[in-house]
Amino acid sequence: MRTLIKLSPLLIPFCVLFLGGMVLAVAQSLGFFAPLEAEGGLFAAYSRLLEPPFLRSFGFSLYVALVSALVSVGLGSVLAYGVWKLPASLQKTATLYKVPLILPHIAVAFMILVFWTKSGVFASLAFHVGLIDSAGEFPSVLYSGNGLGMILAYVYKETPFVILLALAMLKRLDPRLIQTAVMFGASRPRIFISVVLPHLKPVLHTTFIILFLYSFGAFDIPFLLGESSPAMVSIEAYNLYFQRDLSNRPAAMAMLVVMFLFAALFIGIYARVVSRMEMRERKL
Amino acid sequence: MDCRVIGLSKSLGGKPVLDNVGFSAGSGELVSIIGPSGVGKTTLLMILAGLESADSGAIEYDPQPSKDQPAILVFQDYLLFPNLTVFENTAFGLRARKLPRKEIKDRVSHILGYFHLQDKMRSYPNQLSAGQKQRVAIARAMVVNPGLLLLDEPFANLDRNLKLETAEFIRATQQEFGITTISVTHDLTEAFVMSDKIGIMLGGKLVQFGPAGEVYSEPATFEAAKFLGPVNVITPSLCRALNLAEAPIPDNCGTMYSRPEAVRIQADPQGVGVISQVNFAGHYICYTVAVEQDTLLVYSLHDGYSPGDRVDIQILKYLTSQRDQS
Amino acid sequence: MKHWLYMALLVVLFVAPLLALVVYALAPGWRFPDLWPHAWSMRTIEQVFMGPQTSRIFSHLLWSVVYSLLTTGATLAICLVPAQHLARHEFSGKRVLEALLLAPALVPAMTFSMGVHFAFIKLGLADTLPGVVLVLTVFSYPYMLRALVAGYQAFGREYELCAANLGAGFFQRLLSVELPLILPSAIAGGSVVFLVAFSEYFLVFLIGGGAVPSYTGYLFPILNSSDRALGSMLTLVFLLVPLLLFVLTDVVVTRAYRKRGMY
Amino acid sequence: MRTRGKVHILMLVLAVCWGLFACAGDEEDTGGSAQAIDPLTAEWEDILAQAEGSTVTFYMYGGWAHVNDWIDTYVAGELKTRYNITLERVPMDAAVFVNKLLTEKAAGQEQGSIDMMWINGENFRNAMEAELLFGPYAEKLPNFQAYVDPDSVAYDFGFPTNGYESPYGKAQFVFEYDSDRVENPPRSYEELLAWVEENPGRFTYPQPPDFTGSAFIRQAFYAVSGGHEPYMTGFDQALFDQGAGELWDYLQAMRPHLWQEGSSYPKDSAALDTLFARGEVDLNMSYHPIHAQSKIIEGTYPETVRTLVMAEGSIYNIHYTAIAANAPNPAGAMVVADFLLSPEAQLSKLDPANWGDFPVLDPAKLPEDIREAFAALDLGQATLPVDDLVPVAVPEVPSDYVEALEKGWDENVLQ
Repeated sequence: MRTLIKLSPLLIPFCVLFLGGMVLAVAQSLGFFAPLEAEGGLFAAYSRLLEPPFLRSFGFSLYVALVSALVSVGLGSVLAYGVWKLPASLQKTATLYKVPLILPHIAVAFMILVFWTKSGVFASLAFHVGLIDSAGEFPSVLYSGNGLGMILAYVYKETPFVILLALAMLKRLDPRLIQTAVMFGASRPRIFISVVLPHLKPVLHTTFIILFLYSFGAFDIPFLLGESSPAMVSIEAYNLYFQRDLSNRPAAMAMLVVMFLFAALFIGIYARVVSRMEMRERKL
Repeated sequence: MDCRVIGLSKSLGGKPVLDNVGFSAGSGELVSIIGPSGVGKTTLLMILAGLESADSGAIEYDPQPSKDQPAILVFQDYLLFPNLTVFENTAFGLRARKLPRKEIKDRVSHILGYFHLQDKMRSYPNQLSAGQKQRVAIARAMVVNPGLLLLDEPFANLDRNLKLETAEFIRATQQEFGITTISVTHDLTEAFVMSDKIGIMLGGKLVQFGPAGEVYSEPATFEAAKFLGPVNVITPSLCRALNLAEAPIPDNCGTMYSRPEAVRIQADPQGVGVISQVNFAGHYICYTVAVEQDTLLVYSLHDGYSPGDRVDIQILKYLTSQRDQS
Repeated sequence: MKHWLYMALLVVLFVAPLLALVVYALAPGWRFPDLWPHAWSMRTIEQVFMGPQTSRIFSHLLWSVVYSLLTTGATLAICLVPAQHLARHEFSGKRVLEALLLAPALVPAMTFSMGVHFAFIKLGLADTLPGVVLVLTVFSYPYMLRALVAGYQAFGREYELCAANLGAGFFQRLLSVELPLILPSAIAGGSVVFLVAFSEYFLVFLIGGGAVPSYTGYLFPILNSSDRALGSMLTLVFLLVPLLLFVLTDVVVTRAYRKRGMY
Repeated sequence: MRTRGKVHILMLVLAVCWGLFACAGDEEDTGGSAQAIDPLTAEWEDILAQAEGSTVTFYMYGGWAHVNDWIDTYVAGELKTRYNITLERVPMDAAVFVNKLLTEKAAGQEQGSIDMMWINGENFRNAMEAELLFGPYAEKLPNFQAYVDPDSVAYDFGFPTNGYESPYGKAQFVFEYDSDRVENPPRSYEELLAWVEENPGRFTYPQPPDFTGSAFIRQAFYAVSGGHEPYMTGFDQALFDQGAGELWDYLQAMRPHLWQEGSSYPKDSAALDTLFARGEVDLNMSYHPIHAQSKIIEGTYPETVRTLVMAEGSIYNIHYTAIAANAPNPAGAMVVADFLLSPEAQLSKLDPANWGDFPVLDPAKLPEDIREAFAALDLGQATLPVDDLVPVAVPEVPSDYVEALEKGWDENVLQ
């Protein structure tokens, strides 16, 4: 009871706004509160989601989120280890890596446009190096149907986030462990894999979940860098909700609900798999 | 202030941490409760300070603590507020009492002067040494004129050579201010140096309570004796080997033993003991002596023996205690 | 030497892209295949700082700052007591509850916000500042909660007890002990919350409906248009606010705490 | 006891926060007094008095920086000095704000946040059918009465306007090319297909339902299915299926040779403008004949950019503003709509340096001096002369066709 009272400042907005919002979203996906009479039963909107275009969107969102989260976590942990190894005098300057953290997502998307379009900064560079003779020869990094533009934007925005969290964890790594490994003649990649990574593992798991789910459900970057087909689920839902006529509202909300359910399921499964893996390691 | 603790018991999370603890501290006395870490000593202090309540039992104060004569607890690690200067830390309790500005300033300056901290008034806790922090913590407690001073592990974070100095400092301060003081610690030497009375707490129970010298020389139980220092148990076989026929025969449930410093050895080629190990321990030498199947630990000032030497053994003092029932 | 090379790598990866924006902002005609612009122009500076849009740009910026600060304050207000409780007390179901309470930052924000939009319209909260602040608060409080729980765990319950033992009442305990101790954590959490709120586009667009001006809302169509020079310049202006704010907290608060060894 | 006290304090803090929020929220409502008179029956003087000192929110597409500038500076400035009205421009796509009105209506909100909007035919019809609009008000506007030929603005995408929207500008669809890079641009849809095949990756169009992209496929629809006349009488499914089939064939034939091999399309006309300005595509399109000239003046396009129209015809339309039924300040919105119809505003709008949007006023009704001022305005060398534009002008298709075409494009071309 005391716990409930103490937590109430948080529980009340959480229940009213967050859970309430969820309930309303589900209700709208089932056809309640819709501006037009819903047709075809409660789950009509969901049955629409079984059609190939949505499934492709869903798969595409998964792929973009997975690749960008994996690359960010990998790159971020390596870079964090590098920063950690810097002498104290350079540590302060190294905080420059935080720059993308304060950029909004839409600005990051814009920067990707500036650099990677066929007439962007990298294309100019390639032209001067002699790799290409005209803008058209520059490979289609953006809008080529493989989500590369969005992945680049997420990686640029999210890698510093990984560095930030991994560095905080590395502060608790005893440098003598590294020295011991060096003494026993371990190579640099070996040290990273068998000393640094295991130490970072818990924080990398958390970061991966956060980044994966963010990229999976976010709107800002795909809205600027997204591709026509398949589109990210969030954009599909937005277009259905705002750009098409009203009969599509339940379907749009159903997409969002599916997105949420997937996220919740993912957290649950991921946490369980990780804890099981750790158990096995402990047994070994 | 007099303080009588009667039959105090407390459980935390189903585990008893205090089990029927009772003792008393007379006005102006310094009492130390000693015992290994994690036996509920801190809980005892929290209850005495009124910050936690006991499950059963009572504490009688005379006079009752009040805002003018509170029971003040000096926490382990001193717990100086890191965001406040030494001056503000010391003034904290006075501000809580809403004293006039001028009076606060005078009293804080005076007490900091007494503790030789006046040049640190504007410093923050992280700029002080451990000893200085300790003094600030005690000054912060003393300035509110406590009736009862409670010290939680006052020597825990100090260097070895600072511990004894601090014990003497606490003793002197307590005498000067005449404040009843209860301290809990696991630093034995320091506790004996400064205390009027000592209580030994083992497994949530106060197994012995009495004047400092008495507690050391006449432990109430064998476990208490072992906690206070190494002991040589005098087994029947050892009695026979040493030819101690006239030695007092222990009761059926008692144990006879002796402290290492109460055993004397003397070179004797016919002696029953054989030196098996020699350890240099600074201001004394620690010998391990084998007597048939038993071994004895001996502290000696004489450093002439080597392993293999035969020695004659003389036990100067025996102690006899009940084994703890549990 | 090796270290300097590494520093150079960090700069190239994370800072150089920003420099490209600076070049773009000052050279609207920079285009393929020039590696370096031929001509420089003050056009975007005039447009942003002295042009007809200047007052609009800065009023949008101000609105963004206002709702972001309100959001930061609101998250602090709702998290302070619960964080203390979560840090110091054990109760059954705590782990599940903690996980649930962090959910709004993890699961897609679109779902709950589009659901809540409907209710907000009914309640008259849509298109208002309170509505925007509420939605941003629910979206971003987990960052504050995490920071505060960690903060409370770091210094334990003893300080409060110690202050109580010395005779301090509720307000003295709160103002001279607890708040100063938790402030570094609150600043850490608050910085994240501010950044999240300040750079959010979709939630503000949805709930604010354009009636609550926001800098991201102003920026978005321009980033999407063909005027990359203006987009670059406005992005740089955007960066100024968090930078300024962080420098300010660094100078005023962090320094004070560093002196006390608390940060 | 202690904890109880703390909770109370917190409640208090929360209550104070709420209070602050509520106050801040109240300041938002500027048109709260609009109920005082009914603008639909009131005298114009009363409407002016009512609008005096109020704020009008104007929701419109925000991707054209020069249009934004014109609204924010010229229009907002004039409204301030003439009527003491504060104009708040809110950038938002038409489909989005019409949807917003619908959601508000479904939730029963009586006073929204939108006063006025720049609406297009398709969304106008949706809004009319859902009864989201305020009116009829157009014929109450003094400038409408004085200068507009009512017959010319009776229909918007085949849907009768009935005074629920007031005209604002006139536009015609043109293509843009850089005469330095493209010597022989295609001048008909037939040539366009051949040109695209010869120049792979150098052409694309914005993804419908973007306004410009949607207009492009409508024009192609006319061109490949024998002109606009058959469609003018209203929606006919059989007619549509026949014409649309040819359109999908045409667009499918074009698709592999488009920018990104047709796997992706620019999100909107602003995105296409960017591609064109940066030389990634060689042809651009715009619903504004003077758009190219504006871009040249802005410095985004080279001086050598020219415009052209396709031989099969070029869609023209009239764009309108409308007032939301739940507008907090309909009187103010009427004053703004009236001002947009004033000869001064229309002249300023025509200037390529400002916007370059054609006037909707009837030249016959204009005073001599104003007519001359219009004629004297230099529209720039990138703009086609009116004599080239008028002969190919064709009207917009009824909006039922628009929706069917956009949906069909999704299913037949995009997927």
